[in-house]
Amino acid sequence: MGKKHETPLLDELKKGKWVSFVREIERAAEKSERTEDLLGQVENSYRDKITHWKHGGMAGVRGYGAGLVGRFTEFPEKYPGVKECHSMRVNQTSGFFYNSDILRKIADIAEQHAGGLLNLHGSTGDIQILGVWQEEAEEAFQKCAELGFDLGGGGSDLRTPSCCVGPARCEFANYDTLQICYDMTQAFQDEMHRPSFNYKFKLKFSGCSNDCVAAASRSDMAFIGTWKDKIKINQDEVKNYVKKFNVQKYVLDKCPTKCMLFEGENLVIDDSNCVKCMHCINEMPKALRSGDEKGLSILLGAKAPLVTGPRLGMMLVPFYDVLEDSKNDYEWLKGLISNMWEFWDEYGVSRERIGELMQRVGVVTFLEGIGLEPIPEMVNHPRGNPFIKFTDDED
Amino acid sequence: MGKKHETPLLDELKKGKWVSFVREIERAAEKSERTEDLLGQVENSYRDKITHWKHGGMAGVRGYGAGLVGRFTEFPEKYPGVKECHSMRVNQTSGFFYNSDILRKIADIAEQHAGGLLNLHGSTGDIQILGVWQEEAEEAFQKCAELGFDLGGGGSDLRTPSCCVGPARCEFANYDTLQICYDMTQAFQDEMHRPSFNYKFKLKFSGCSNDCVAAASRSDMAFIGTWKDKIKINQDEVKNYVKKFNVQKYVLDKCPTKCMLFEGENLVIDDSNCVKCMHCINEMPKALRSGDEKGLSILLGAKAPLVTGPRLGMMLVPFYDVLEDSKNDYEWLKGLISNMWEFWDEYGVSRERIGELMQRVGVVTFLEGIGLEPIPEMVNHPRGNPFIKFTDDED
Amino acid sequence: MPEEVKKKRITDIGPHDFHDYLPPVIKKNYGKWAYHEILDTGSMVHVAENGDKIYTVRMGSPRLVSGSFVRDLCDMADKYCGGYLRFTTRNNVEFLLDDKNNIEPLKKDLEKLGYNVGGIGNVVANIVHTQGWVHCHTSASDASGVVKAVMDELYEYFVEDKLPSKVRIAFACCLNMCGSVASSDIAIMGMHRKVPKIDSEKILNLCEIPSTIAACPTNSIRPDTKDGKQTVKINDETCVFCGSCYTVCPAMPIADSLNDGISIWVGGKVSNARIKPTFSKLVIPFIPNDPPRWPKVVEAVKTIITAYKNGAEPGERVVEWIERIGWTRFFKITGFEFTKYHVDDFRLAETTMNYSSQVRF
Amino acid sequence: MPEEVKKKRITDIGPHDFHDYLPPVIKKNYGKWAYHEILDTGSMVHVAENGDKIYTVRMGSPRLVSGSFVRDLCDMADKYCGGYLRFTTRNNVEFLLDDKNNIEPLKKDLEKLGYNVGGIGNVVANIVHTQGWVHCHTSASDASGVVKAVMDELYEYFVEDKLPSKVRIAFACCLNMCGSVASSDIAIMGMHRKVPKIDSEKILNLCEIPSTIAACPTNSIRPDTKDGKQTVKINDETCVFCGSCYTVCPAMPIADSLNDGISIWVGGKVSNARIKPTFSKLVIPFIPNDPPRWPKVVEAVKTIITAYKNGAEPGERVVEWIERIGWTRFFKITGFEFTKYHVDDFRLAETTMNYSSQVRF
Ligand code: SRM
Ligand code: SRM
Ligand code: SRM
Ligand code: SRM
Ligand code: SF4
Ligand code: SF4
Ligand code: SF4
Ligand code: SF4
Ligand code: SF4
Ligand code: SF4
Ligand code: SF4
Ligand code: SF4
Repeated sequence: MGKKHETPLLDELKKGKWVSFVREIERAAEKSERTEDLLGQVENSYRDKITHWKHGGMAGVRGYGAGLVGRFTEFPEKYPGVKECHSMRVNQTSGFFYNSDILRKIADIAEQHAGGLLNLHGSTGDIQILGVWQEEAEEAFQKCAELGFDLGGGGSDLRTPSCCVGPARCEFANYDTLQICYDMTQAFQDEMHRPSFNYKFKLKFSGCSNDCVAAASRSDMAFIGTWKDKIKINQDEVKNYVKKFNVQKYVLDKCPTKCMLFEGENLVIDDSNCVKCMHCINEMPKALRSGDEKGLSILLGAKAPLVTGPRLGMMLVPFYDVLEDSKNDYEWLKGLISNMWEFWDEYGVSRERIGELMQRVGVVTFLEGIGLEPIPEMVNHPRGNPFIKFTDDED
Repeated sequence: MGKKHETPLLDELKKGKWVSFVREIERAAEKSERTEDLLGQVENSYRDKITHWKHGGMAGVRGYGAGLVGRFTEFPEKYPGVKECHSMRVNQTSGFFYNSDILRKIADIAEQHAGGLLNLHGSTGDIQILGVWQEEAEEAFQKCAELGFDLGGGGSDLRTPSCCVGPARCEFANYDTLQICYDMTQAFQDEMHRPSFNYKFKLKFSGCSNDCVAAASRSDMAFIGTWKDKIKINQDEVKNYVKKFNVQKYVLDKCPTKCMLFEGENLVIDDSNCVKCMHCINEMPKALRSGDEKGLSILLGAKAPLVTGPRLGMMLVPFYDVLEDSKNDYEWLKGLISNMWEFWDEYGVSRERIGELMQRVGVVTFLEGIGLEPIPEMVNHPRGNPFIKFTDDED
Repeated sequence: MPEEVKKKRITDIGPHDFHDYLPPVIKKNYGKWAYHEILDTGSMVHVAENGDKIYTVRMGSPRLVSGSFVRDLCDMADKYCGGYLRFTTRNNVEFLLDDKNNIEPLKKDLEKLGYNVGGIGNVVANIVHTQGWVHCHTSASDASGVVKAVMDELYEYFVEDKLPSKVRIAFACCLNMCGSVASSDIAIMGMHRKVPKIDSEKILNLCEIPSTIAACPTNSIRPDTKDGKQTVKINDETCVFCGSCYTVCPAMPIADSLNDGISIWVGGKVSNARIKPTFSKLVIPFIPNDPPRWPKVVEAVKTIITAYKNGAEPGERVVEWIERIGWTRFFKITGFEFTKYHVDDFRLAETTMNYSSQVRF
Repeated sequence: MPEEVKKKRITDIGPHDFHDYLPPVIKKNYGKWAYHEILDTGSMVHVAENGDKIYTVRMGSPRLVSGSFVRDLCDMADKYCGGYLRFTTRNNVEFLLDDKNNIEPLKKDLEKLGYNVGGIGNVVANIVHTQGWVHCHTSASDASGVVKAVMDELYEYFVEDKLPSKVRIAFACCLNMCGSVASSDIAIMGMHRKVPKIDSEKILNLCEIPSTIAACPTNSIRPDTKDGKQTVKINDETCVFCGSCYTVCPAMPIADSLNDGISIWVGGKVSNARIKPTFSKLVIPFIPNDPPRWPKVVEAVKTIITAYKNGAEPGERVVEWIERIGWTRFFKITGFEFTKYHVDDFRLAETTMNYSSQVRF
């Protein structure tokens, strides 16, 4: 079977040991003819060292303002198969768990109604089906929906929430990341499908401060599991680790607050000074476990650089008892989120992420706006400059 | 001898173990009558909880724009002795060394031509003689001058340079702080006495990074002694210290780069990773000494909070071989200083300290302006945001 | 009636409930895992409080995959683990086995099919990345191609555990940073270097001028008129080529064949283990695009990995190593040049300077 | 001729050459000191490479001193050390002895005269301070009085070595911070809390309006006219009472008997030993002026010193202790209230937040 387009440059990327995306595009093209033109267009970019996609153009399904990213080639004549080449964002399962049955069905849809290509997964977390044409978008969507999969977020809306593997397969999880991710996604379907925010808003859930879903570096609201009480110590297992490696050097000396010490052979932790960094637990999972009073911290405002510079998540709520709140259908959390969205709606400007708003109006004003008190956990240190705005309530 | 003014509040401050400034004002008043009114005015402030000095008013000596700080009372009728109450700033000796002979003569001047009160020393370093009247300023000045003491800086000029005790009485000194402080003061007499800068400019000299004259927290240009080569180790003395205290815990573990270790009983330092913080030398002065290749670092831009916030000194020149340069009458250093003053003169605005100018125009522009290259020593870390201003010379 | 119900459009149902796809042993021990052990770079075991075990076999993925790829996975999963599998947050595939004896056969089968087993432990993890020339209009470089070239070179570090700690590499084809590279051990990022062109013919149709102006981080855009029509102008002196204006306004294209390329960043970290999360820092401001295999980018990444491997102590992430030896030495060791571009000049620039006399010589 | 020469005005001669005042043993061993030993809080010895020794006896000073005080020092210096003495950078007096046997007699004589011997080692050093109501028009509080009250209370810490490390306290009577309090272990600072009054009658005479406007860190000052005359107005909502406008414009007085007072700051550091220099941080935003002895200020400082003494490890400066235990605990231990004022809202505020999940419970 002859190739539609010669791709000498891309062919170079079939060499080497790492599995090749070029090979994948080719395999997709075997099933979905239009993707031959994708190969051609990408080869063209490789030659010209420039993208050949046009900016903008609409794509979508009825009643939804999100879920499809429109994409059109600059060269519709040359590459008619990608005249339209939209991506459909299909909301993944919590923790990315699947079975072969469902995955094959999704592959079917990708091959039958799109370019046979997928991103598993998009950077936000969605299953992305690439190469969708507008005319078949609705059908592809409904086929996904029949499998129980709705579309994900896009545009100025709540983006598809995502979480780490958590309690499903990780002993470190301090709360049920998968469940709350699912529950919140369900609770905010309207906010996901019908963009009406100033800009995007992302939620991610990590079961502990290892933050395996990188929540605090890329979601407006990051949920990081933690505990309030003492680390549980199995002294026998500590002794086993001591036989295996230099626990003093690699664990105790690296504790950020140096709150651990050996009393004889026994490990002692000053838990009041532990910052729940996970390091000791990571190094000695058999010997140490987080406490019983589990919950999560909420960090606010992480985002990419544009416009005012990159941000990491800032400590907003040191301890949220998610288990308790889930019994009331997350009343407290939903209240907090809706306070934030209202404040953002009222005071934010277009294309201003919530972290940027907080920065612009000032943390204290923001806290007042959403109904939280300033507490020392929020700061690295109190102010170092003397420009204090005393208010009259102080007299 | 009855008191001119009752001072029940100030009298409270004669109680207690710490030597009392109220007693000092009283003793001054015994010699210089006018100072009785100072007591009265200060008591008045203690009653009213507010200062009673007027803002501004001129005082000075012929041909000098600096050296006297004018001060007038709000209540000249009530306190005629402090109708005028100027401070004369007399340039201290390097390292604040005196003998009884000269100090008595300075006390004479203070008693005969002022309020008999002194600050030993002002925060910048000057001997301050308080309570001078304009009419006697010239005579007081010339009497100081006859003793070999000129006036110090004030206003928008080079302020009186100052230094730590350095090689005179400290084993840690890496260069001659007293000599260069003296030499620079002499070199810039005109810049000190005749204000023509945008704002004040301060020079301070510390012999090592302990920074005992707090140069890097309060002088536009801070000179901090350092060395380039290896710390000298006396292993016998190390062993003596090991007998006295936990050297591992209190020295090695506190080294900021953890670049020291014991090989057997011998202390080994990875000097390439030593940041010359002085900690280990401070703790074991008998065992450790800085290297032979001595010099100093220059830090730029420290200042008080107004207007754009407080600043600490920023690393500008990691190593300056002051001994070598002093042989050429400090040609290099004077060049650097004059480049800075020219740049400041051209691009700075009134009441803008040089650190604020650097911040406003950007460090790279500032460095180009004064003829230095950007180097990694200047930064805590390279930029973390992607907003790079590529220039055409890059093509 | 049933006819109608069947035809009813399904909306707002959210994602499929994950419970349906949990393997039985996970369902049973959900939230009751006691500890894990890494067996090798391709497999690990999690042990439940009751002694139950789940074995994970991890396999690399290019993320941009065909339906056939998916079917390969499914076949393997059916053969070895009751059809259960998951993807990781870094786009790897994880097969979830309850029988230890299936680990080696599965690995062999995967390798036979040309897949890469590895990625667990002190390895270079799969490179998180973005669309590039395959799908995005903003890209300053391709994504998948660069990632492929780099991973070919670093292959040994995916399959063997021989680094001091985890190394997370991420790629983003423009400053929007969809690959969330901002906090990676090594970040590779597409860079534009030319001021956007302004298509004054189309701008009024395609763009909202006030929001275009607001999009600029350096306030470089001003309203203008050309031939009597409203348009904008850009201050060349202050534009930092970020492409933010283009993102909101298609009439301001910024991509440029000759001037686009790649920058390299180092020392970011997401986890809170030991030290706090931190951004990656610039180390190479620009490498011209050199498809298909970007040799200089590959070389730069390799240089960093090698220096890190030789210099870091066990357990030190890249940033911990660099902070211990200092940035001056990092530049010395790697041979990368420190330039004016490395000195921050954006909004919070002054907080990045060295306010101390602490330096290494 | 000789008559004329004698009368010639002396200018631009700089300070007296310090060499003239160095004791002989210092002259001889200048730059050749080998090490020092602290003998007690009042004395130390420096030993030269050749074995020569210089003994230092340190004595506290209120800094604002009379001629008689100076003569007392001179008498002591004549009696015990050939007339040689110096002052320290923190305004203490140091007698420079070559005979060890003179140490104790000198100390006794000083104490007999009512002076305080101490200040060396792990002590509260002399408080660096400023003019206050004794000389400055800007002051929000007195300086010497507060310092006296605090030092009376902390006296034991000046004469006995019983702290984990040095504690440097500084006082400034306004935000100009002449006492360079910005980086002190404990900083005490006068604060205004009312918007300056504008004397529109005098402003044109006394002030330059543009530079007055430029002086404001928060851009709160705008040009205005009143009764046809040029003046300024202040935005009450944004003014932070810094007094910068008053410094350049006498027609904008800010001092206020009822509303001025004192703030307390903690954890600054100047030396580069171990950790880098750092600013002091706010702990008590405001304590009303309460002369003559400012009991609440004294109590606050004492509370900090006591908490530090009990909590810090040997060798830890205040900031090192607080960073080890965390600010949350610092507030808990001292009982000081954390308020909205503690959260930075100035120019670089956002860099002071906690961007991590690391917290203590
Ligand atoms: C598809 C995806 C990249 C991928 O290859 O996976 C993607 C693709 C695009 N992103 Fe993104 N972003 C994707 C995840 C991210 C992430 C990562 C994340 O969500 O965890 C980020 C960084 C985190 C953040 O939100 O700050 C991200 C930050 C951006 C930004 C910068 C936002 C900012 O506030 O700075 C833009 C620009 C914009 O929104 O205008 C952007 C815009 C875009 C656009 C829509 C291009 C544009 O200029 O309008 C891209 C469409 C490309 C295409 O044609 O396929 N994308 N984008 C990811 C979404 C897939 C999914 O739903 O799973
Ligand atoms: C006398 C002295 C305080 C003392 O009690 O020792 C002093 C007194 C004044 N300072 Fe100061 N400063 C004195 C050392 C300092 C220092 C410390 C230093 O030099 O090491 C600083 C902080 C370091 C710095 O320069 O940033 C300092 C930062 C200021 C500032 C703020 C400058 C800034 O850039 O933020 C001002 C305001 C101004 O210049 O307009 C100021 C202004 C003033 C004025 C002139 C008041 C004014 O608003 O114009 C004060 C006169 C008081 C008086 O009537 O006696 N003074 N001033 C110190 C000079 C004595 C001497 O020559 O030895
Ligand atoms: C599978 C996955 C979660 C998921 O939901 O998919 C996962 C799983 C585990 N992580 Fe993770 N991490 C996963 C992404 C991450 C990320 C996010 C990322 O890379 O984008 C991070 C933050 C990275 C960072 O800090 O920049 C992350 C930081 C950690 C850490 C902290 C390491 C450190 O010292 O900084 C640990 C602890 C450790 O390894 O000792 C950890 C530990 C673990 C453990 C050992 C937890 C456990 O007991 O099961 C798991 C196996 C580790 C391994 O791969 O060596 N995981 N882990 C993700 C696998 C990604 C991959 O395919 O490579
Ligand atoms: C006399 C004096 C220099 C002068 O020219 O006058 C001086 C003299 C010495 N200093 Fe200092 N320092 C002097 C002000 C300072 C200052 C400046 C200040 O306080 O304003 C600092 C910076 C303070 C800060 O970091 O905030 C200072 C930070 C140090 C340090 C670093 C301590 C640390 O661990 O952070 C040392 C090292 C040590 O003590 O081990 C030191 C060590 C020393 C030694 C041991 C040096 C030596 O070998 O001679 C001297 C006796 C120490 C003592 O008093 O215990 N000196 N020293 C100053 C005495 C001030 C006073 O009367 O109390
Ligand atoms: S974030 Fe914590 S709980 Fe979640 S997978 Fe990673 S280590 Fe496990
Ligand atoms: S979790 Fe982190 S802070 Fe807490 S004891 Fe362990 S290493 Fe220390
Ligand atoms: S700064 Fe260094 S050299 Fe100067 S007195 Fe202090 S310790 Fe000695
Ligand atoms: S001077 Fe400081 S950095 Fe250098 S070895 Fe000593 S303690 Fe370490
Ligand atoms: S990083 Fe930029 S170029 Fe790449 S997919 Fe995202 S928006 Fe497009
Ligand atoms: S590329 Fe960026 S900096 Fe340049 S004009 Fe556009 S938005 Fe502004
Ligand atoms: S700190 Fe303020 S009030 Fe005190 S002397 Fe300096 S300028 Fe005057
Ligand atoms: S007191 Fe300070 S903030 Fe208020 S108007 Fe004056 S300069 Fe501005």
